[in-house]
Amino acid sequence: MTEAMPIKKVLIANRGEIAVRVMRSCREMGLRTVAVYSDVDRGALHVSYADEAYRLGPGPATESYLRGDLILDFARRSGADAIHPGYGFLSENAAFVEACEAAGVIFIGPPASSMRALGSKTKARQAADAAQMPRVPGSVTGLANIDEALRVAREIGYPVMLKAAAGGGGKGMRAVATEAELPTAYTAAGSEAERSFGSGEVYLEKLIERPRHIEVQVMADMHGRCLYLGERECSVQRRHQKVIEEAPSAVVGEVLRRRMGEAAVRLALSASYVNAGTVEFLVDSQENFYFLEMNTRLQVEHPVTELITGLDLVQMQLRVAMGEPLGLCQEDVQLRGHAIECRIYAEDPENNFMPSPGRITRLERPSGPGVREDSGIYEGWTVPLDYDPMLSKLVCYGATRAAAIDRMLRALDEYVVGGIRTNIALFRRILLDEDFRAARLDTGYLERLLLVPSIEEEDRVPEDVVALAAALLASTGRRDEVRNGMGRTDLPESRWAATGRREGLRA
Amino acid sequence: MTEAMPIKKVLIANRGEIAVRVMRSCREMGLRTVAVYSDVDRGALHVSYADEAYRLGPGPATESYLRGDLILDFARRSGADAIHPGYGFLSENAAFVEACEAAGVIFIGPPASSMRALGSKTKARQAADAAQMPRVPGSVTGLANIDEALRVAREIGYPVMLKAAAGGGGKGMRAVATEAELPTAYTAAGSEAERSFGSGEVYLEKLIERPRHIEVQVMADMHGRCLYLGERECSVQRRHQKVIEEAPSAVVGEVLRRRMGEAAVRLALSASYVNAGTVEFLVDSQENFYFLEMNTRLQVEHPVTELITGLDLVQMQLRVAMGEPLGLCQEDVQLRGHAIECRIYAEDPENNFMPSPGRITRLERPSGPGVREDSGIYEGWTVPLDYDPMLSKLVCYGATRAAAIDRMLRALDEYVVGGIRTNIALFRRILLDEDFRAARLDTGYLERLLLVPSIEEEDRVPEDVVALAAALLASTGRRDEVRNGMGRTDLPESRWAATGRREGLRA
Amino acid sequence: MNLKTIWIETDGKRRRVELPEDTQGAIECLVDGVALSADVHTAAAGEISLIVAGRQWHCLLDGDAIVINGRRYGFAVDDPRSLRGRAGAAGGATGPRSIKAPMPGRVVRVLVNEGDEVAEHQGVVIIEAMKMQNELKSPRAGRIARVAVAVDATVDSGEVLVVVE
Amino acid sequence: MNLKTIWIETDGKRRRVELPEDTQGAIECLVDGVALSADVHTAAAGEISLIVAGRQWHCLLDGDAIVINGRRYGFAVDDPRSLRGRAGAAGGATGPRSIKAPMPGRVVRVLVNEGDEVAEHQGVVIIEAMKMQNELKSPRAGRIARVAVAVDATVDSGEVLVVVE
Repeated sequence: MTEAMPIKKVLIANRGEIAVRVMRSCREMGLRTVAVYSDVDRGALHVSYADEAYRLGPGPATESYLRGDLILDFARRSGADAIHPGYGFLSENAAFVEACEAAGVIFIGPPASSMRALGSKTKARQAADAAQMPRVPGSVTGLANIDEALRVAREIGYPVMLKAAAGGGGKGMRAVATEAELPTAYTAAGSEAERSFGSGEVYLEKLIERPRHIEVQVMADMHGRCLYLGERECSVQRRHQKVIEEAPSAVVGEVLRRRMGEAAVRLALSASYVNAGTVEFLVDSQENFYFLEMNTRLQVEHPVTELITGLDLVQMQLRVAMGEPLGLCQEDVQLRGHAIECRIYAEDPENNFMPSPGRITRLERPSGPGVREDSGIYEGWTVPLDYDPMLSKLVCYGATRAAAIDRMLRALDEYVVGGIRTNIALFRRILLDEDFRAARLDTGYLERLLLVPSIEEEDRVPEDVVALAAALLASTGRRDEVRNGMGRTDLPESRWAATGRREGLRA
Repeated sequence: MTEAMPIKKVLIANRGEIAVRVMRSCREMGLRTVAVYSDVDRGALHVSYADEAYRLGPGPATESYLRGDLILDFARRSGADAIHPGYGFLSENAAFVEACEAAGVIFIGPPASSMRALGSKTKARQAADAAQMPRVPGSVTGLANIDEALRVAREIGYPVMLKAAAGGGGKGMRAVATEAELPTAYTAAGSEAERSFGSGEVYLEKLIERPRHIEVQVMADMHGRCLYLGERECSVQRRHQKVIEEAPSAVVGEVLRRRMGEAAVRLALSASYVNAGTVEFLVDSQENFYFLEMNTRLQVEHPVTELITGLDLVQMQLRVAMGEPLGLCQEDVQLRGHAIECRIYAEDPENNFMPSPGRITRLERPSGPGVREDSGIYEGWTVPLDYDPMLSKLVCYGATRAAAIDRMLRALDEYVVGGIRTNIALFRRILLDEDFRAARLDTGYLERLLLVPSIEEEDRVPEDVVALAAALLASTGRRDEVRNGMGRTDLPESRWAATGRREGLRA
Repeated sequence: MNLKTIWIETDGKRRRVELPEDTQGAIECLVDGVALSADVHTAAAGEISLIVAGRQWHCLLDGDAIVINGRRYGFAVDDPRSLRGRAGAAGGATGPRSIKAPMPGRVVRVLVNEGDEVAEHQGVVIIEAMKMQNELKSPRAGRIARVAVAVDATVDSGEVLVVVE
Repeated sequence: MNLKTIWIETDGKRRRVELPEDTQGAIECLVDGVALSADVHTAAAGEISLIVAGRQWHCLLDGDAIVINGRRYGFAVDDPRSLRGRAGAAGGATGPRSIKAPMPGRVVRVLVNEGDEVAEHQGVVIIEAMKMQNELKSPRAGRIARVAVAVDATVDSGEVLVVVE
């Protein structure tokens, strides 16, 4: 199966579902896989899926998955020709890319130069201007001081948005409605950015009201060809974190798709981009789109694009990294049907989204027609405290958006994760919501939905059946589970509503 | 979600993976589901997946899943508007269809008249002739006696094939190379047909050498529209049972696809066919195709068609049964990529395909990109003795045939069914075989492959690692499993090579 | 018929369920005194298929809840032995109160010292799990009687962090 | 170092494996006297991840085999207690021989009676499972000493059907 290929062994510098997903494509291509792991991940799925595995260090990412030096060392020791960074961790670290280049190891992603040109938000905005891309009016460079902030805000007009130049995930962001609020917000955003990213640089943008978040997947080879692979709608967000993604967007037609796609390709080519990347846009109700930022890596939500294009993006990444030209042209990229992804998190939506690490005592996974599960967990595994709470991604395909939604509801009903809490019930609520089903979405949609108390679903199981089932399971079930069940009632604090300050540090 | 629909509740008159698969589409469409079960299936997956469940009777199919009277009674009692028969059991029983019609219950399949016109092989051949379909030269009606057999065989020329008119699954079939062999073969085929199907009627066909088995999926609505949904190649067979199916066929181009598709549609329309059906052909090395028979039901292998068309055939069946017109026309049916299906059986290919019922002590299911599993099993379930040994269907999609094969190999590596034997290793062997990979297939391919001793695969685990792993698992593993492990060596007969006569009665 | 009685609390109600000794197959039972015929099949530990008058429910036990069709129904078994403990926990509105970890995590900061006076809702400890920080607050005004954890400690769900009195 | 010895038969060879008492984490062991450093993680009962010199194997126990990357590797633990029994089973080439069910199934037909003389490879019983019938044959010529089953009986794998002597 394996022809002579410049890559024979790939080290995956990541963990969880994305590490497993990358290894799957490697296996299918006949490539050997090397895992790295922290102490708390010795039992993780990505380790038992790999051909080789090396210990990095203790749990905290700074001592393990962010240790580029160790990772390169293991690449050399294991004879890996290439490193796939997944998303998060080192995936957008240009210094690590340069270290790979220096060590003669292929980094599966863009060259350091493209990453630097497009990775910083302010630099990317300059590149977007140069590529004649529409973008949200505002400052291109970081603001020197509050006076400049006031001047720029007056130029573009309120409401405005303050953003951290090095930021992501909603950190260092502040919406400002009037000039009076700007000084306080400027100071707060700067110090939050400083704390989170080590740089207090912030910039100002016009605030687009009720925007949709729509992004374009691009893939570029080393021979100057770059394709756009359709768009994804990621407007269902909570605290600036994507919760549900879908492809295509219900509001993007042929013309808008081509305009956005060609703009994204122009930007990538202007920075000699290679490999997979995503150009994010805000889209307003008049179908105006504004460049937001570029993610110079594979995205969490890439599977929805795979399902509607029929392509394997990780396999394309690997082939591009081997120097192969893209085997298709823009006209070959045909979208079919609709795909939706739900990010399954270990968190409790009924209890203020409290994280819920711990042992998975039971796992029933959905399957059957049109269902894809990209998972990083197994029954019996203990989800560690140390990382992002994403357990898996559930992705459904249907001929139409409605069919994909109804299939996802069916798959969610099949999905049981016992022992810890998950956000599965939240998805059911969203997918049954009239506005979601009508695709009346914007980035504030989910936060508004969460303000409304959840209405009891109709088809509840009759109370006497619940009581009977509980009695049967309590009398025949596992003793330890039953004891936990009773134990919970001894802990009034277990329902304690955390009103505490929460910092959304997720990647 | 549910608009006013003439079907609100569906009884699924089947078991195993197909019952679950049908229920999944019902759930997605907001339809309630009713299961029926035999005593040995009380714990089966199709029961725990249903909204309602009714006991039919003891294990043997004649006392349970073939009891059309009881099934109709439960349809009435539960208020089910419709019955989905799956495949096998009552799915091609015209008398049952008539009983449904008389009881005012919708049968999700063709009307009894179409079933009668196309269900018998000899009648279907007459219909094929009327629809000007190419078919294998031979007798259209049953042979009256050996003299007629000798005369017909002389007309069409040896080699010829004797076949049971009411048959299927290779029963009552005999290849005859010379006139001298015909009398004995005629008697043998007739009595085997009599025993198996209650009718000794046989007919004669020209034997096509090294044919491919290629079939066309059709779907017809009640308003006179009938579509062909591409073809499936099912040449990988053992004892006339399909083992691997794929879509599209590697040897079918645009022109041949249209010719076969249009012929299949002509046949269906000539018998006022409604709902899903499959027209089977033999295809020779010169791209001549010959009508074989029509299956008037959903096929086991329908998922490969779903993956390359993006359609849900069960949902289409349900909508057609509700009287809806097909929502698409022939030009809307676009094939993309390649799909392969492996039928996972509880049987031991290393021990002459001995059936292997019993308790599934461990189940690890493949997932991730491009993998679909339609399963009827779960960990802890005891596979009963009474039915077909099919456990599940593993279906993989890839942009190309090679990608689909390599993905299937990856998925098979992920698939672990413990406690019973399965044919998973056989698939690995086929998918790695050079002839299979080059699509050099005919219906005798697999039997020839099985005559060649299996060659040891390269990437065996080092012996010292196997010994160490075995020692670790034996010293830390479950005591009962370890005891089974040791116990096996006390049974020299457990490796006993069954040379006994085997009768392939599978549906 | 020899029935055993189990008290189940669910959805705010206390239900009396009477079951036969053998709960497999076709059984006759009572729920709040009303007779119910059911067919029970145990698929695995903590997993049953329950058929009542034709309706089928696949029920999974998960801690303090059962899961049916993906929905969780919380319940508690009313065990006479646990009544004392529960009364004790509920009754202490004015006595010493423990602030417990609502999730497993690491202690990032301890904001109070033993002997400190705290106001109601004043933050006392910050714990972190899965890249999210949560500030735990005092349920009442009072004096910190005990600080049970130090920075960087790993705590389990339910573990006492601070006691306020 | 206090090692326990386990004899493993695999692929026709008998290997001596010496393991420490605690087999979790980094361990030092001996296979046929050769030292091996391994890192062992037990994911669940009968399921380990084994790392030896960087190579990782996910190993599942399944009856008389371990499954690694989807391949089965048969093995037997050489238990001194079982030696007698195994020698007895292997030695009886000329003594009475039991014909056992090679799979669970139902007896469809019994082709011999007690006292019948049978030839080698003569059919004695037909059992059926999963719609497949299998005719079981006598391993040697001789006389039927016992017919242990009747038509319609359900038999387990390994159950004695007929004894020929």
